[in-house]
Amino acid sequence: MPKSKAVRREKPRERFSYDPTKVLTRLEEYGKKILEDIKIGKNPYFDIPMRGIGNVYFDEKRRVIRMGDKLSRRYFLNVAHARKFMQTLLIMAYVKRLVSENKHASLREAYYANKHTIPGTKENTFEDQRESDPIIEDLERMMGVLREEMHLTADRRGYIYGDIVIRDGEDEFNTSKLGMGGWAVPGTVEHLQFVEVNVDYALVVETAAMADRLIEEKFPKKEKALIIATQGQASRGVRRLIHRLHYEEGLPIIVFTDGDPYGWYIYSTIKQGSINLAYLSDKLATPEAKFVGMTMDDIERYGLKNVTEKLKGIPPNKKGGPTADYKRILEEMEYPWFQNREWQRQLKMAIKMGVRIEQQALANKSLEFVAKKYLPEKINNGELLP
Amino acid sequence: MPKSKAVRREKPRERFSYDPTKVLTRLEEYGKKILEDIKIGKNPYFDIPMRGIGNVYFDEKRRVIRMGDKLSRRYFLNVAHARKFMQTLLIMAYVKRLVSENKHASLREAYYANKHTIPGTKENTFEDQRESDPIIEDLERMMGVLREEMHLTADRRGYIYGDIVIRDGEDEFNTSKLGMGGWAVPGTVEHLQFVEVNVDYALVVETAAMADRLIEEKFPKKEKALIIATQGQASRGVRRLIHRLHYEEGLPIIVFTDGDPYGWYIYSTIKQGSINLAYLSDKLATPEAKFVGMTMDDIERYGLKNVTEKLKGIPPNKKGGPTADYKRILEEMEYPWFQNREWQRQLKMAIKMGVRIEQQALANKSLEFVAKKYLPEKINNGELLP
Amino acid sequence: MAEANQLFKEFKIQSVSEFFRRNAAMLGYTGKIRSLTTVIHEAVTNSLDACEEAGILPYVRVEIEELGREHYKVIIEDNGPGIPEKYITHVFGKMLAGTKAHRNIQSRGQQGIGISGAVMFAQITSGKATRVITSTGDDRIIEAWVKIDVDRNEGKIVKKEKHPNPKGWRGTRIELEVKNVRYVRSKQGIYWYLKLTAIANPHAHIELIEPDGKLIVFPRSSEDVPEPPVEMKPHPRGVLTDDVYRMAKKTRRSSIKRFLVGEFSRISDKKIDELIEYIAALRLIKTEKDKNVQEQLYERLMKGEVKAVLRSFKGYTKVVKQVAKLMEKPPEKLSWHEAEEIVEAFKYMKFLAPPTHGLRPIGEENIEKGLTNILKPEFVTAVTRSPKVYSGGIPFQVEVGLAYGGEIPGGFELLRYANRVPLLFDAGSCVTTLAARSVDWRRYKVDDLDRAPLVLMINVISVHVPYTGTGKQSIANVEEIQNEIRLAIMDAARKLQTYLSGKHRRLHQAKRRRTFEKYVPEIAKALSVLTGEPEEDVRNYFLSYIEGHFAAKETGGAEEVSENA
Amino acid sequence: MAEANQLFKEFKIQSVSEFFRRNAAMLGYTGKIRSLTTVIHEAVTNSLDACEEAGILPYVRVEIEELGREHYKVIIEDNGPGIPEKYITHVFGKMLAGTKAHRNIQSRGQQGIGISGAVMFAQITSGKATRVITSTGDDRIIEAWVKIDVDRNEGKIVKKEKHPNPKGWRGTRIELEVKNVRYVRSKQGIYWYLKLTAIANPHAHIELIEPDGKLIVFPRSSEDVPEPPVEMKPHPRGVLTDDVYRMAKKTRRSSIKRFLVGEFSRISDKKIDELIEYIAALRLIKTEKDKNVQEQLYERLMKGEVKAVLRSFKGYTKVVKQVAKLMEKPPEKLSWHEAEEIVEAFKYMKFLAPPTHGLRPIGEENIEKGLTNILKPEFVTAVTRSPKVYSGGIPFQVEVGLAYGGEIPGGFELLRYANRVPLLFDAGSCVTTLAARSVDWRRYKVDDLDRAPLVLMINVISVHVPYTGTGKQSIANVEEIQNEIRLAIMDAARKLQTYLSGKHRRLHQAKRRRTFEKYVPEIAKALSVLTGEPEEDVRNYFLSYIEGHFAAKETGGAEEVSENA
Repeated sequence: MPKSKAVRREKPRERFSYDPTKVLTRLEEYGKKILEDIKIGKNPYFDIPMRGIGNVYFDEKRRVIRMGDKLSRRYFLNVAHARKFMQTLLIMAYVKRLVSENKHASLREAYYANKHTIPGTKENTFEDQRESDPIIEDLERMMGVLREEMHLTADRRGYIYGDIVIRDGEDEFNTSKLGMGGWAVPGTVEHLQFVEVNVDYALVVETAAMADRLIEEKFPKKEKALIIATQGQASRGVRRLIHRLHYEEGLPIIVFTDGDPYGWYIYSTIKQGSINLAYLSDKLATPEAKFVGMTMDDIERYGLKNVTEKLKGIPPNKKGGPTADYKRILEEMEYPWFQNREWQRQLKMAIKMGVRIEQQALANKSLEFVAKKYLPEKINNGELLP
Repeated sequence: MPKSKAVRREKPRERFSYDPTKVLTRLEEYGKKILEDIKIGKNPYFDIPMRGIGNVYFDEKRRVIRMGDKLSRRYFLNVAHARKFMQTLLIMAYVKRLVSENKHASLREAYYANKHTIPGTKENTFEDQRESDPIIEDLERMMGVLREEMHLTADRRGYIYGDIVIRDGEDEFNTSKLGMGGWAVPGTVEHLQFVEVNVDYALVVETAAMADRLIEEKFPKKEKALIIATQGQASRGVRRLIHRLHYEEGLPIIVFTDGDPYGWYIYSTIKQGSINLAYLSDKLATPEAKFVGMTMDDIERYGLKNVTEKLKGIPPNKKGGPTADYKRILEEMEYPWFQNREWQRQLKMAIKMGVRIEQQALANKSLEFVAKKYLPEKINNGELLP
Repeated sequence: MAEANQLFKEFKIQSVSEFFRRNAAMLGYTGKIRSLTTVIHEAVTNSLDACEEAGILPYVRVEIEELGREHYKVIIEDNGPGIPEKYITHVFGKMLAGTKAHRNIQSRGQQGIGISGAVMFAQITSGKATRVITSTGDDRIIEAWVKIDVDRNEGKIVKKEKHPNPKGWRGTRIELEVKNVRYVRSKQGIYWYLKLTAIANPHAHIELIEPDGKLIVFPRSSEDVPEPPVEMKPHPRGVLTDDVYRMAKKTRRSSIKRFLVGEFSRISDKKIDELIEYIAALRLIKTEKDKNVQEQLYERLMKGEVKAVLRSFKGYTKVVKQVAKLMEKPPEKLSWHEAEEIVEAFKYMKFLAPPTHGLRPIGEENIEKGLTNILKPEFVTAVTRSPKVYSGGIPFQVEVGLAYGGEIPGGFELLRYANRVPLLFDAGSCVTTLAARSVDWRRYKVDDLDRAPLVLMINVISVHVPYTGTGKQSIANVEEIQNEIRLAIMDAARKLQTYLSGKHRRLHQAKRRRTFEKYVPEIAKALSVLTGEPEEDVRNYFLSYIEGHFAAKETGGAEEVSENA
Repeated sequence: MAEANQLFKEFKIQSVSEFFRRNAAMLGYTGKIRSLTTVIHEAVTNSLDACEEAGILPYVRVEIEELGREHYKVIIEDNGPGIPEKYITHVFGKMLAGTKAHRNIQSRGQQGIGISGAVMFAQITSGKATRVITSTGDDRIIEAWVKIDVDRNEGKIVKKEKHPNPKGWRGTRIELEVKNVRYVRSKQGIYWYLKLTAIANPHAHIELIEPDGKLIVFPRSSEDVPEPPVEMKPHPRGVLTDDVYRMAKKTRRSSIKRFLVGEFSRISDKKIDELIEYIAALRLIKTEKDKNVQEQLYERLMKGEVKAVLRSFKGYTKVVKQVAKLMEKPPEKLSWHEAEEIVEAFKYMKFLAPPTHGLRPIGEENIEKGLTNILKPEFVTAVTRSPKVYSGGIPFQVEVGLAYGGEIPGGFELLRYANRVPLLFDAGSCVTTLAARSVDWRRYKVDDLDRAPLVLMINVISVHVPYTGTGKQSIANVEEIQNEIRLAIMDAARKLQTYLSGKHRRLHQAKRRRTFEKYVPEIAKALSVLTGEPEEDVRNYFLSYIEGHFAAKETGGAEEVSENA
């Protein structure tokens, strides 16, 4: 089958540069400012961009979620702020050490490393990881750097399989030559280099079982595709990897999830970022990603009615509704990037039919069906949703 | 530091042989017996070993959980059995197709592939995956084969890193040459071959963050260890891999989990198998595995009191207790393989101190501490729990 | 400081009527709906009791006229024996006057307050006298307007007329005008009250005309007038010292012995001899100094070893003689202490269960008639248990009726009665509710009680129903009573179960067969894959096996053994 | 068929005492613990009332002796005015006799049943007469054993002795022997009851000797005997037709006008002129055929436009004259209908709020004394609201006391009173409970109400307390009353808040400073890492900044502005 334009590799648009000295310089600048304030008898503070829905907007032009300019000022001399002020400085000092020693730490390690009893009190610097995580998020927003750039790694999840050669430190390997297992994506991908890229596009797959199915059916080889298994919601590492593959290597990104509000949310996050991480859209989101399925149209087109499942919750027109799945779908209908005919139609259909359809339900036709018919047909005909 | 005897590689004890024709033959035998019964007017049935705690025992000699000999008879002509009888045959026929075509399917795919409306009714062959999963377990018990041997793959989770060379189909690769990411363990590991094994032992690590820490600290290279990250409870693939590495390659297995009832349960499952999967002990359990930490003694020895967390639930001597963590610890104290002085002491201490200690809490000392001091010291001195 | 004599200048005596005027709630006049129901209840109860005593098949007609906002005229007419002219003021105008309150008798009504309470309620809300029209069937009909002189607790006839009675009409019609009440068709209102009354009194024809003119008839379904309850002598285990003492003061018997034999049930001359021994033994035990020995003696006495206990004391015959002499005293000379001794001895002695001939259950047949007639169910059954005793000496009896399906809507309904009188309030704490809920209905094929089309009626009959409060709307959770109710319910439920099973058996057999047949195509396909045998053949093997099995069953009839592995 | 005359042969009249003997639960004799509390309550209430009326500082001593299993002797002695010999049988032996029941007066007790109920309860449980020793302070002490002749509702003195009274003792001591009761130190028992009574009556010295001989004293903390409540004339908005009608029959006034002016509060001669116009207007409005017009006229009347309404009818002056004439009739000629007209007109007219001089609150000072004295708290406050009116015409008044800390254990406690009498039962539905729970205590620095060492007392005072049931243990949720209670609680809680804030202010300032200081070492270390500046220096910068800030604050006093970003 001839390939459609949708899946042809494009020219690279950006080149990744990771400069640890930038982070170090910024940390020092903040420290010096605090010190100057206190010396002249001024109450020292940090200005931190506010988090949450109240401080994000959709950049129509670049089509990503962005952070607004609302600031919250965190003072030293304020009973409600003092503890957080101290915690912010503790984490900043810790990050400085990590980056200068070229070490990486998990969020939990960062918590434990900075937790200790404050001398002369029974109070700990951090009582709970729920105290340190938000401080790290604050620093990301405040300094405009990814936590990975501060050498704080997120939980890792996901793996890839396909004919690309990656350099990671001294190692070089082809991710299609690692057996069925594929290559596990680490928490931080900043340091990876793409040595060879012999695929036409990347297919991002929600479930490991479906990714394994495609590998077993030799789909990556036959279709010249890189399989990226997210294993649920895409981790930051995977999203950053997708972003880099798209912008640095020009790979078209095609997303393949379950046909349900959760699957569409996964797509939405890969494409546009999440509200929580709006400040990272520039580095984590890939607005040009496209969606291959599952769609509501697939149900009729491929005769899958038998293997749909009921949506959970109460529909909007019933008493007490909408709840659960129905509520999520209605929320998704409001997303700026779903403001187009195609998506509105899908989402409305889902509510009307009251069902969801899983990727693996395609196995009802036959095991090969997804790899031999469903995906090639839709992708090569460019039957993709925006 | 000189290595203790505990971690020296031993002679291989078994050689793995996977023979698909065995499964096919057994399936046919069952089918024929049913057919004979019905022809002579006898109510046909399956004899299925019963599941659950009532039908397992601890084999003191081989030190694994084993299935007892209680059978439940599933008839065709019994209103309570008929549907399950039909479902059992459906899955058997499906497995026959999978194995003969050398295809693999996930549990969910197996469910979808066999779900359809029974003609002339509104009833589906399977309404829910909760109906098909137990049938597959029944078949494992009945036929004495792993579900992986029936080409039904479990969810995959976990990755490995270390100087061993694996052959998976046509691919051959060294799992220490794949960058920081390591190699993702697939759902089925039956087909893997170990080409070269240049490590002294395998260190099974509960959290990905700790595995990544050890990789970053170059622990596998320095200590000649294979890191196996389970990412929580070990998946069947990982447990089968551990079993094979131990018995086929003679690798000592050392387990490193959080110091809490969940961590000890992970250890327990790797070592002895779980009650649910007692019938698979011979193939999944590794009774010779040892435990390095975290232990309750570590808290005092390494001055970690500050970074312990309270156990959840009500202690046994308080009103309403024991619940939650306390209850689990008391249950674990009853496990046959924990009937030794060392483990009883640890578990009693945990209840008395009322705290838990995480692997990552070691970061409170320094990031390097775990790799440079804690693990080498304990492992090379043979300070391991049985 | 004020002088005592001065303070007591204001000392006055209030009449009963005045007291109840101020405390109408004690009589059930509380809330606008309940007050109206209480008025009707008092009148209807009077009518039914009167008819029963006179052996008349009752015809009761209730009419509610709306005169204004929360202002009604209530008319109750019956075909009862009528009221003799000279008793009219007493019946309607004097509180605490009546024919039953002072007797040990099963009774529907309050104790002589009922209808005069209604008259008073009418009077204090509307200021109107109650109009009474009555005749005993002789040549005159009396028409009288009755008021209560609250200060004197006396009836007062405001106006009286006599009319000829050419057709020999007999009965009573009363008209009360009441204010501050409301007519609502709720479960605590009159419609519901009369419906429940009709169920429990299938021998009565009851009619209701609602304020909007709608006529509702609960027709008679039984032609038998129940026997009126009779007075029962108290049982020795059911009396307090005060009862014995007061009865002794009033009796006309010649001696304490004769008094006890004559005015209590289950006391014979022989029992008196036993009683003498027990009293003597108790007197002697009290002289024992060693507490442990004393305790043992009490225990032995409880076991009935009275003679052995007596013999363990020296000179016991003297004491026995003293007690025997006491029995010959005139009863009015009985002292409180002696009465106490008698009652204490009663506790140690064994008696036959109290007589129960005075209890008047509705009867299984009549309950079934009542339920069928009013509810039109598909299935009905009733259980009247034999009388039992609680608290040692108080007889009671339980009966239940159970109606299922037909015109009964879904949703379990419990109809509670005490002595045939519907209980409309305080259902939550009532022993009937507790008992009904404690039964595991699923065992009787009622899978979801709260949706089943099921009505359960429970009637608790006793001379002394143990109510939980002064409102007399809820029966206390006495263990013996709860047990009886449960047994009765379970008995009735078992009959329901049998009915439900029979109904579904045929349906069930066909469904069973279909259960097996529908899986055959699936099985055939799978077995064909597994064995290579043609699908069609496999299918036929299975179908003929099923055919053979069910054919054998039709003729053999037994359940297949093989299924129970 | 039985003849009516025959049936009525058994017709008898029951006495009030007989009625209550059978229905003792109506009087609070229900349950073994509660029955004993009721006995004490009746006696203590009598003592306190009598002392109050006589202006005596009460000394009340309660003694409980255990005579056997569930068998007690109860002794209540006071230093009250004593009871004149001739009233003894009435006070203790006749039910519904008393000095207050028939008057419109705030009263602690039941309506003349109280103490004779206790006597009867003793009699029917133990058979014993009640021993009364009393003297009015003259030269004789009367000792009398009183029983109730239940059949006649009369007191009977079984035995009487007269003793000389050389020391001029004055007071009353009564001894009752009761059975089937139990003494327990629970919240529904006597100890608790007397403790609550002592709190609400700081002018009384109350002692209790428990069965084990333990003496508990609740000493007097105020030397002022409260003024006895006085009778209040009823307010026009608080009466029913029946009240007006019956009062008119009894009055000695010469005309209806004089009767209304003389026997109701807030009715002046001028008000009668107004009343005449309203009655006339109402008569005329009733003649209007058009329902809509009629409705409008009623509305206008409600707005007070009586003259305009009258003028809208032709020949209205004739009607006014008729009504005016009616006012001149002798009151005994007042018909029910006319009484209805008067009461209806009352509803449209405006009156001053009812007089409240008859209400006798405990008073803020005395509540504080009572709480301090009995509970030994760290902080106490009280609020007595001014009297208000509910249901249009019934005056009531609310007061609350609040005690905090000190010897009060953790756990919120609500003490409920009606007319100073503790309410021990049915707390859940009581308006006081609802009001107390509806307050947002956290707003007053009481963060966890259920653990706070807090006692709240609420006393609701009224001639007519709206109880929820015949048990009189719970006050109905009347909106006006709930609002008053809430306002009172909030007022008291505000004072508590001020106290709690003051207490902590100094502590707070030091704690604040420490909050900042404790973080300085951590901050210094981190900033040193970030900037390279020596840790010691950084620490000093911060410490001197804090020093300067708090110094400025001490002198300046204002809150730092900079903190509120």
